[in-house]
Formats: sequence, C-alpha cells, structure tokens
Amino acid sequence: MNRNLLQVESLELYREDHLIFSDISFQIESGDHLVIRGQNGSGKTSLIRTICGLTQADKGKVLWNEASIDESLFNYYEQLSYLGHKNGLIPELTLDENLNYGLDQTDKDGKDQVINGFRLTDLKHSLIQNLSNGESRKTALSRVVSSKKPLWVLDEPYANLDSDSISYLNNCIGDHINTGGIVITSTNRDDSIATKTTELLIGS
Amino acid sequence: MNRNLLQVESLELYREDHLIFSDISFQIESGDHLVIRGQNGSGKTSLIRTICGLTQADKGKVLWNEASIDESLFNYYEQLSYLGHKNGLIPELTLDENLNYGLDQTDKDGKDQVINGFRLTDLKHSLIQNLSNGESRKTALSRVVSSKKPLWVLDEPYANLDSDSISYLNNCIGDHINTGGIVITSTNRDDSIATKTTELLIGS
Amino acid sequence: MLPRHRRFLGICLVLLTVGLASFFILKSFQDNLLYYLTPSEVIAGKAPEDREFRIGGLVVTGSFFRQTGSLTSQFVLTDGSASIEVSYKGILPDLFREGQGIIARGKFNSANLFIASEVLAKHDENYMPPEIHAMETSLE
Amino acid sequence: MNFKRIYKYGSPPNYFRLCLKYENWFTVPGFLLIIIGCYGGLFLAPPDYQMGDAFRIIYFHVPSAYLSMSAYAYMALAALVGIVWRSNVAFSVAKSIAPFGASFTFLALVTGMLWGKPMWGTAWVWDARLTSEFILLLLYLGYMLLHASIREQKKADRAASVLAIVGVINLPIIHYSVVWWNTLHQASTISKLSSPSIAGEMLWPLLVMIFGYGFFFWGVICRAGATELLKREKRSNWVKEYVEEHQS
Amino acid sequence: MNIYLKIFVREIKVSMKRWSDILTGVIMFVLVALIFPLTVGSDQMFLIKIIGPVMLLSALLASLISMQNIFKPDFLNGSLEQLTLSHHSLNGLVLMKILSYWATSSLPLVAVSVFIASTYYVTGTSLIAVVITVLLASTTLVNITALAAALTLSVRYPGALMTLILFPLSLPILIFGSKAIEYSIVGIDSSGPFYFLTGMMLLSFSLGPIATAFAIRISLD
Amino acid sequence: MNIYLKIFVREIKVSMKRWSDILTGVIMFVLVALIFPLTVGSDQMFLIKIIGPVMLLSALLASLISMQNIFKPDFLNGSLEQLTLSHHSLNGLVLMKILSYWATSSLPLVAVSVFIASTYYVTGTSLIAVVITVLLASTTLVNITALAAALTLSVRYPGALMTLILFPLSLPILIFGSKAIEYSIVGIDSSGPFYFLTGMMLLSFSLGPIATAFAIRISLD
Ligand code: HEM
Ligand SMILES: Nc1ncnc2c1ncn2[C@@H]1O[C@H](COP(=O)(O)OP(=O)(O)OP(=O)(O)O)[C@@H](O)[C@H]1O
Ligand SMILES: Nc1ncnc2c1ncn2[C@@H]1O[C@H](COP(=O)(O)OP(=O)(O)OP(=O)(O)O)[C@@H](O)[C@H]1O
Ligand SMILES: [Mg+2]
Ligand SMILES: [Mg+2]
Repeated sequence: MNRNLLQVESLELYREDHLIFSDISFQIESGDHLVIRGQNGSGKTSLIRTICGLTQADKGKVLWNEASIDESLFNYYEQLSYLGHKNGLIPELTLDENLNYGLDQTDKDGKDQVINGFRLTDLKHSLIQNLSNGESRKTALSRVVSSKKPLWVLDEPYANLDSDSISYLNNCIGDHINTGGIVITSTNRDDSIATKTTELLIGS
Repeated sequence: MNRNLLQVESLELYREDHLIFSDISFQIESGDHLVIRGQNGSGKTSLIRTICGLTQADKGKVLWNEASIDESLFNYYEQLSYLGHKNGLIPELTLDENLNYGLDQTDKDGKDQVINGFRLTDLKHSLIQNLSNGESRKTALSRVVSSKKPLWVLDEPYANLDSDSISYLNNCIGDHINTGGIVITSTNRDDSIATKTTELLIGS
Repeated sequence: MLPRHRRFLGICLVLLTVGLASFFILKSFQDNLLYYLTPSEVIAGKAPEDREFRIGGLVVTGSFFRQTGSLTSQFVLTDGSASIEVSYKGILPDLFREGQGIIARGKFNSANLFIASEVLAKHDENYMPPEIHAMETSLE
Repeated sequence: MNFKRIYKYGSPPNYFRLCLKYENWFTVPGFLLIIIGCYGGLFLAPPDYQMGDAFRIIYFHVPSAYLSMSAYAYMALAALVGIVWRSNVAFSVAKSIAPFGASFTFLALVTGMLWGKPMWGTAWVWDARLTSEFILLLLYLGYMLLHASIREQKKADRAASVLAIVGVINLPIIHYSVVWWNTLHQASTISKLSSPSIAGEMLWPLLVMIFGYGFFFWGVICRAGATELLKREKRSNWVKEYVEEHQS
Repeated sequence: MNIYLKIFVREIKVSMKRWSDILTGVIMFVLVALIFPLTVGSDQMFLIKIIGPVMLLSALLASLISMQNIFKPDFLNGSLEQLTLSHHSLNGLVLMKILSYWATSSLPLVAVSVFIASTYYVTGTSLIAVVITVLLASTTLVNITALAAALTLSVRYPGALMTLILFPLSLPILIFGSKAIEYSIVGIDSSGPFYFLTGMMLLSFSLGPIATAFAIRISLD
Repeated sequence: MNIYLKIFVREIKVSMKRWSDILTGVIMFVLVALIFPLTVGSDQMFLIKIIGPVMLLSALLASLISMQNIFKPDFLNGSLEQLTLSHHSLNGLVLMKILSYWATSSLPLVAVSVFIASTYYVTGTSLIAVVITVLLASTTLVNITALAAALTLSVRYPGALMTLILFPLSLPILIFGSKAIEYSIVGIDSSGPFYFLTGMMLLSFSLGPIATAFAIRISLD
C-alpha cells in the first residue's frame, strides 16, 4: 500500500447554535490507529461524520494526502470504509447477499475468512432482519474489514460485541495497520484497546 | 414492596426450525439481580422477549407470583418495566415529554433525580432525534428506573454507555434490589457488574 | 476508465438527453396543444365529433342578433378565412361585442349550428384610448 | 470573472453594511414611484376604448405578475449561488425573497381573477398561463414549507434551493404560454420591446408602477435579507461587534 | 459484474421482497379505475370522457404510494450513507435505484392499464395510445417522485411536503397525459401531447437523478 | 390524568409534529378533486355526476396516505413494544391512537370537502349530505386502514393481507358513499346508503381496534 496521510485542521461544528466541538486538529498516517475517546454526547459521532465528509464543518478542513476532501471526494471515498452507529445493511437480504451486493470490490476468499473469524459462517444465508444485534454488527464490520480500503473509520465498533469478537476485531485492526492501513475508532469507555494507538480525548 | 417471585420453567424456543434455546429454568425473587450472559447470537434477546411475553415459547412457561403470565398478563405488566435493544422513545418529542407521556405513573421528583443522575438535565428539552446514541439510551433507562415497577428487564443496558453512566446505573440497580426489586439484565462481556448477582450462562 | 473520463461521459450523456428532450418539447409546441380551435381548423375536420370543444375567433361585425326578451343570441365567428355560426343562451361577458375575439365551448347540432354552452371574451393585447381607436379604425 | 470581488462584496459583514446603507435608496424611490404610478394610472390615463375604466386593474396586475416571476428568478439564482459557493449571504437572500414572491404571485392571481370576472366572463379557467402562474405559487409555498420543516439551517437552505432551481423550468412556461398555446389570457402587450401595443399615455404610469414595485421589492429584500443574515451569523464576531455598537 | 448493474440487481431483489409496496400501487391503480364504472355506471360516453384523468391520476397515486419508501428505509438503516460514501458516481447509483423501482412499480401498472382500458371500452389504436401514455407518464413520475422523496428525507413525516412538491411538478404531466389519451380516443391529432410527454420523460431521466443524488447528500448532513 | 386521555393527548401532540401527514391528506383530497375539472372541463352536469366517487376516492387516499405511518415509526423505534407491555388495555390504547388520527386527519378532510363540493356546484341540503357522507366514510376508513397498517407491520404478513383487508372492506364504503351523495343530489331517498354507512362506521369502531390490537401483538412476536 502507498503511504497515506489524513490531516484534520481546526475543525469546528455547531448544531442549532450549540457548539459540539471546536479547534480539533490532528494528523495520522499509515500505520496509525486513532482512538477518539469521550463521554456520551461529547461529539465523537459528529466528529467522525465530519471526517468522512457526511457533515459540513463550520470551520476547518479535512485533508487526505494533502488535498482537501471536498475537492477530491472521489479519490477520498475510493480509500475510505466507514461504519457508523447504523449498520448500513439491508434487512431483507441475507448476510451473504449484503456483502456481495455491497459497493466495494469483493474478494471471495478474504471475505469468507473474515466471516469465519467473526464466526458468522453458519449464518451466511440468514436474512439480516433475523440476526441478533451483535451478529448484524459483526456483519457490518466484516464488510469494512474485507473492503481492502486503507482508511477504516469505525464509530463504537466494540459496543454489543462479545469478547471473542472483540479480540478478533482487534486482530484485524492490528493486521491492517501493520500493512500500512489507517484506523479511526471511537469509544466511550476506558477499556484498553490492543494495538498501539494514538488517543484523541474530546469533550470536557 | 411485596415480595415477588419470577419462575421460568424449561423454556424452549425455535425460530424457523432453528433451536434458539431449550430447557431454561430458573427462579428469582425480590432482591435478586439475574445477569444473562452469553455470546452474540446465544439467544439472550430471544429469552428476554419470551420472559416478557412478547414472544411465545414453544415449550415451558413463565410464572409471576406463581401464576402463568399468559393467564394474568395485566397483573404481570403492571409490575414489569422492559427495555429492549430499541429505546422505545418518540423522536419527535423532547426527552421530558417522552418521560411524561410514557405509560407509567410519573413521579416528578424521582424522575428529575434520575435524569440528573444520568446527567441529562441540560437536555431535558431537546428532541430525542437530536440526542446522541448514548444519551437516548440513558433516557430510555431513566424511564425504567423512575417507573417504580418491581421487575426491571434490561437487554444489554451497558452497551454504548460511558463509565460514569454505567456506575450510576449500577447504583440504581443496587438500590432497586435492596428495596426488594428484581432486575434481569443481559450482557455479552465478562465485565463485572457491581451488585450481587445470579448468573445465567446461555449458549455453548 | 478514469473517474475523469467517466464524468466526462456522464456529462455528455446528460447534455445529449437534455438536448433531445428540448427538441421534443419544442416540437410539441408546434403541434396542437390548443386551448381552442380556429374556425378553419374546424372546417378542415380537426374538431372532434359528439364532443364539446372550443372555437376561438372574431365576432363578424353585423352578425349578432338576439330575440327581444330572450337570452339566446346568435352570431358568426371568423378567423378571416372560415366562419362558423354560433348560438348561445346566457349572459354574455362585458367585453363581448362585434369585432371582438371570443372563445366558445360547445358542439354542433344536427343543423350544423354550433351550440355554445360557454362564451368567454378574449381580450387582445392592444390598449388605447377611444379617440385613438376611432382614428385608427377610420384610417383603415 | 473576478471571484475575489464577489467574495469581498459577498462576505456577510460587507453585504450587511451595503444593505443597510442602500436600503432607503430603494424603498423611498419605490414608494414615490408607486404613488406617482397610482395617480397616473387611476386618474391621468384615459379609459380604454373597450374596457373603459376597468382596464385600470392593469396597473396592479402587470407589475405584480412581472415581479412574481422575476422574484422567483432572483430566488433561484441566489439559491444556485448559495449552493455553488456555500454562501450564507445568498441563502439568506433566497430565503427572504420567498414570502414576498409568494405574496406577489397571490396578488397577480387575485387581480387577474378580479379582472377576468367582468372581462372574460369568468374568474378562472385552466389555461396555460393561469395554470402555470398557479404552479408558481405552489413552488413558492413548497420552498417555504420545505425550508420550515428541516430544522438544521444549512440543510434546509440547500434542500429548499434544489427545489427552487428545479422550479425555474416553470418561468419560461409562464412567459411563453401565450405564444405556445392559444390561451384565453392575452398575448404580450409591453414585453415585446419593438413596439408596445399600448398607447403612450397609458403606458407611462404602467412603467412607473413596474419600476416602483421593483424598487420597493429590493428595498424590502435588503431589510429582510440583512435581518436573516444577522440571525444566521449571530455567532460571528462582526455581528457581536455590531450588536455591541448598537446597544451602547 | 459492473457495479451499477450489481446495484440494479440488488434493488430488484429488494423490491421483490418488498412486493407488498408494488402490489399496493397496482391495487390503488385498479381501485381508482374501477370506482367510477362501479358507482356512476358504465355509460360508454362517460367512461371514455374520464379515462384520461383516471389513468393519469392512478399512475400518480400508484407511484406516490410505492415510491414513498424508495429511500426512507435505506436512510434509516444506514445503507444510504454507505451509498454516498462509495467512490462510484452517486448519480449513477441513484439512477439504478430509480430504474429498478421503475421496473418493479411502473411496468406492472402499464400491464394493468391494458385491462383497465378495455373495461373502459377503449380498443384498437386508442388502447395503444393509453398504454404508451401510461408508460411515458409513469416513467416521468417515477423520477419526479424520487426527487420529492429525496428532498424530504430528513423530514420525518414527509408525506405532505412530498405531495406539495410533487403537485406542481407533476401537474403538466397529468394535463398533457389526459390530453394525449383524450385526443387519440376522440380522433384528434395527438402528436403534440405525445411529444411533450416524451420530452418530459427524457428531461426527467437526465436531470432527475442528478438533483435526487444531490438532495440525498444534503439530507445526510 | 386518565391514562387513555394522556395517550390521546400525546398522540395529538405527535400528530401536530407530524403535521405534514395531515396536510398530505388534505392536499391529496384537493388534488384528486381538481384533476377532473382541470382536464375534462368544468361542465356542471358532468361534475355533479362524478362528485360522489371523487369525494370517496379522495377520502380513501387521504386516509391511506396519512395513516400508513400510524404504527410503523412506533414499531421501528420500539415504542409499540412499550405500548404492548403496558398494563393498560391494548385495545383501549389502540383506540386512542386511532381516535387521535381520526381527529387530526379525517376532520380536516370533512372541512375541506365543503369547499370542494361548492366548486362542484353542490349546494344546500346536498352539501350537507356530502359532508355527512365524507364524515361517516372517512371514520370507517380510518379504522380499516389502521387494521391494514397493523397487519402489514410485520414482514411475515405482507401485502397479500393488505389486499385482502383494504380492498374488499373499503369497496362497499366507496360504493355506498357515492350512492349516498348521488341520491341526495339527484333527489332520490338516500336513507338506505346512509343507514349502511352508519352501520359500517359503528361496526368498524367496535371491532376495528380489537382486530388491530391483535394484529399488533402478532407482528411483535
Ligand atoms: C387569474 C387570472 C390571471 C393570471 C393568473 C394572470 C397572470 C399573468 C402573468 C403571470 C403575467 C406576466 C406574464 C409575463 O411576464 O410574461 C400577466 C401579464 C399580463 N396580464 Fe394577466 N393574468 C390573469 C388575468 C388577466 C386578465 C383578465 C387580463 C386582462 C383582460 C390580463 C392582462 C394582462 C396583461 C395586459 C399583461 C401584460 C402582458 C405583457 O405585456 O407581458 N391578465 N398576467
Ligand atoms: N441535530 C442536532 N441538533 C442539536 N443537537 C445535536 C444534534 N446532533 C447532535 N447534537 C448534540 O451534539 C452532541 C454530540 O452528539 P454525538 O452524537 O456526536 O455524541 P457522541 O460523542 O457520539 O455520543 P455517544 O457516545 O452517545 O454516541 C450531543 O449532546 C447531541 O445532543
Ligand atoms: N426470526 C428469526 N428467524 C431465524 N433466526 C432467528 C430469528 N430471530 C433470531 N434468530 C437467531 O436466533 C439467535 C439468537 O438471537 P438473539 O437476538 O436472541 O441473540 P442475542 O443473544 O441477543 O445476541 P446479541 O448479543 O447479539 O444481541 C441468533 O443466532 C439469530 O440469528
Ligand atoms: Mg456516537
Ligand atoms: Mg441481543
């Protein structure tokens, strides 16, 4: 993988006159895992959505490989895989269909391996609407992990996962950053995350 | 509070020819906190919904104070406060309106105290749709905590909460069982829960 | 294909379709999207049978007549080349007078008389004081 | 084009200052012109050879009709600028135009109906001109409602702007309806520039009224747009300074 | 497989699972069309007079009802976010979604319109005219409805706004569609309305998805 | 405050926030009513002939559109679960919900129908007949639509039931409603259809909420 660089410069966001965050700047590059840590309502989700270009910041900008993402959205999105609080899965389709009909390149072997790692193989042909909470979350995570995109942005990936799944996810993240990927996750606990991480504390 | 007794007798549930759980029996009474522990997809949610009478079991029954809940649904529901994976809040109403127009008796002081405990006081007049994930979860929990019903059934209450909120919730649960309440929660982690608990392990 | 090329292709496609669309829409305006038909079109057989439709034209000067004490009036409509006899029972609009453009809705009876169920006056785009109008008409 | 200049004059504080400064340059002449136009139209102009005095509705109908359309064009233009340059100024102008545009459309419809009842013999027919003008009113209403029902300001601006821009397609339809279709509504009188088919002494009050409406409209928009802008920019320094200045 | 084709296939699959929506559209169509002969009586002259508006009205309602949900579920379950964050052209993806809706909701209508028209005593070339009109009009309406749906995505209960936006944009289609049917049944030259309908169809297909995609981006903000 | 009253008030409040849905019904009503004079022309004889079906059809569509969302959002956000788990009578709670929808969506229609009827040249006692018909019919339709909505809540009971419920149940209302209007305009004794409508209204109010509550319980399983 090429070396990549994500820069965030003095972001500021208001929602209906209410300041969510201000003056957030950081810079991460290939091999980094940034954990955004903060209490409930501290603005983690809002920050993540801004970094992904879903929300327009009131001030500041996000740069991907030194180009503002607003100007090179396609290039940016070609490299970005995002998972928010919502899983982005279609409940009427099966797990397998959801992964196959996704928007990213699919690589059958890699995908099967991830599904297996999350122990979802038996559920491959179950409809998403019949899966348990954690199972659908893991499906959505499988999509990200098997996407082959360098930048992963995950909003609270650990909530609702059992301990085996957490450690498998941590393995995946570890592998990813070791091969030059970048990962951003958010959490509101003080639990320790396995891989070497940078931390961004937001909120008071 | 009167002493209450919840008995579960050899429950068994199938979903589309797939056995979710079988032969689950336990008995808890005033002062107990039952933690249902299991991995993702082990059937915690299904069990909880069966205990609440939302899902019909294929075998076995649930007894509340020695009467089958199917036969005395009203009596049972008069004592039950439930929180599932979904919060059950109306997004167009404010936090306060959601609590006031809920279905349970409201006791203004108690409610305000809980809201304060979860540090939601500032958000009292925000619409639910504008709250963050954890904030709406805490609102839903406040509804249960301030409901004054003896039996609380909470499905993964800890996911998405920050540590302060978790410890406040644990306080509330502790108070509740000390005054003769019964609490059932589910979790898929090995994290320790503050109060004295009984455990039910499900899944392999 | 590079995103740039794809984008270019997309833009071309859109422009092409918009062009084609404008062609069709403009073409439709040349055809009959009429609120009313002119007498010559009616004579040429463009009018529907057994069905109400609208004719527009000028009231031929001197053609108007009404039986005293009756609401039924009769007049001839023309567009210069063809004319049609119209009968109408009801109150006429203020602007109705000979030489004025009007629109009548109705259908032909067996005697080929156009029985109007509604008569509207169509004002033209000229505005002038009476004196000038008198001058202009006398010049003609 | 020199974008620097656009940025300079399009910056909120500059725009705000310009608005306050020139507001009266529009409202006052607009007011005067309307008074003169009313007097000229109602008393000086001779009656029409056919319609008599009833034709004087023209002095209210035509200006409102013109303004209803041009206001929509300005609104859509502002919306476009807003979307392309993410300009708060443009969005506030667009937003403040909508209610006035809607009122003028309503006025055009009402005066037209008042006029149509005696002249045509009916207040309303569904011909192309009348229908398309009615659609214009709906478009204004749609813009306002859409804006009102999205709580997030930025989002509301942009979503409503899309609607405004899509609706522009209606403007040529209104204007050319009388050419493309045989409508009950008359064809153009003054907007065919070569030779207006209206006598001079009837025309001048009409022109005066048209300009009066236009000036007045811009005056009002200056004020409304500036107020809107102040509301939106209330967090910025220049507004804080402005407010402090005017409180002391 | 080409990504756009893939999304098209996926959406068709999903629509098939949501067939209740499709069926509702068809039922609406039938209901509106049947109510007049059932209540007013089957006087042929009268039926021929109203078939134009009835057909167009049914088409509008059917597309309104079956398209209300074109983006909303995806918006709620987060897959619209994923669509927006893909590096493929959002315009193209949206077009595919619209096309799949068109295939599963408009095409059945066109088929049904044949039967309806026959119960209205329309036959021969007029029948073909009716079918073509329904096809052109419903295709245009699909695009307009999609735009209205996207614009009102972030409004939680978008019904009214959607209708209010839909109304002015679809009125010309309703009027010219009715005219096209009327003219061809009565025997007047109906090429004018047909040209107009075709033009609007093309216009809606070229500009509609772009505006819709933009509106989607906005509502996710 | 009595719990049922409380829920009624809450639902009215929510409806007010969802005012868009209310408006949709009204706009739908106006749209359907306008399209005929717009395309066929405003011939008085013709308009009086079609006002019956037009009114009933509009009422059906309006209630369909504004009621589609009566349970779905609550189902998705989990508050329907909470409703079911309360120790109050679910039938009663559902009745309150239906009543609040009736108040905010049917009553405006009744008001609008007065204006529509006058543009269709209906006056005097016929006007009153129209208003009463719309009132009775839309009240019945509210109950039927609620049932259909509840049945279609769960994915496992899809559109087929909607067809089975809505179509046959509303057809009699449409037919007898149109007859009631027609008879009273033409001057025939219209008490027959009115008795029928009243009967259906009472029936739907007594059995509708029970069936609806039951359907909700099923779909939550
Ligand atoms: C409800 C009824 C009416 C509506 C909605 C209506 C609408 C309009 C509109 C939108 C315009 C501006 C057209 C443009 O700028 O291209 C206009 C212009 C005009 N209208 Fe009307 N109108 C109505 C009735 C009437 C009547 C009854 C008369 C006179 C008998 C009339 C006379 C005029 C005149 C003289 C113009 C100026 C034409 C020009 O020079 O461009 N209108 N009307
Ligand atoms: N549209 C909005 N209008 C008003 N306030 C909003 C809006 N969206 C978010 N907020 C507020 O912004 C704050 C931050 O929200 P955000 O979802 O980013 O928090 P978070 O850190 O992700 O929290 P959690 O851990 O609970 O997910 C919250 O207090 C929320 O109430
Ligand atoms: N309707 C259904 N049809 C088929 N299988 C189902 C259905 N509902 C649930 N299941 C299956 O039952 C199992 C248990 O689901 P449940 O939601 O109870 O798990 P859980 O323990 O709550 O998991 P989590 O920790 O992820 O919330 C899952 O494997 C799920 O796929
Ligand atoms: Mg969050
Ligand atoms: Mg669970």
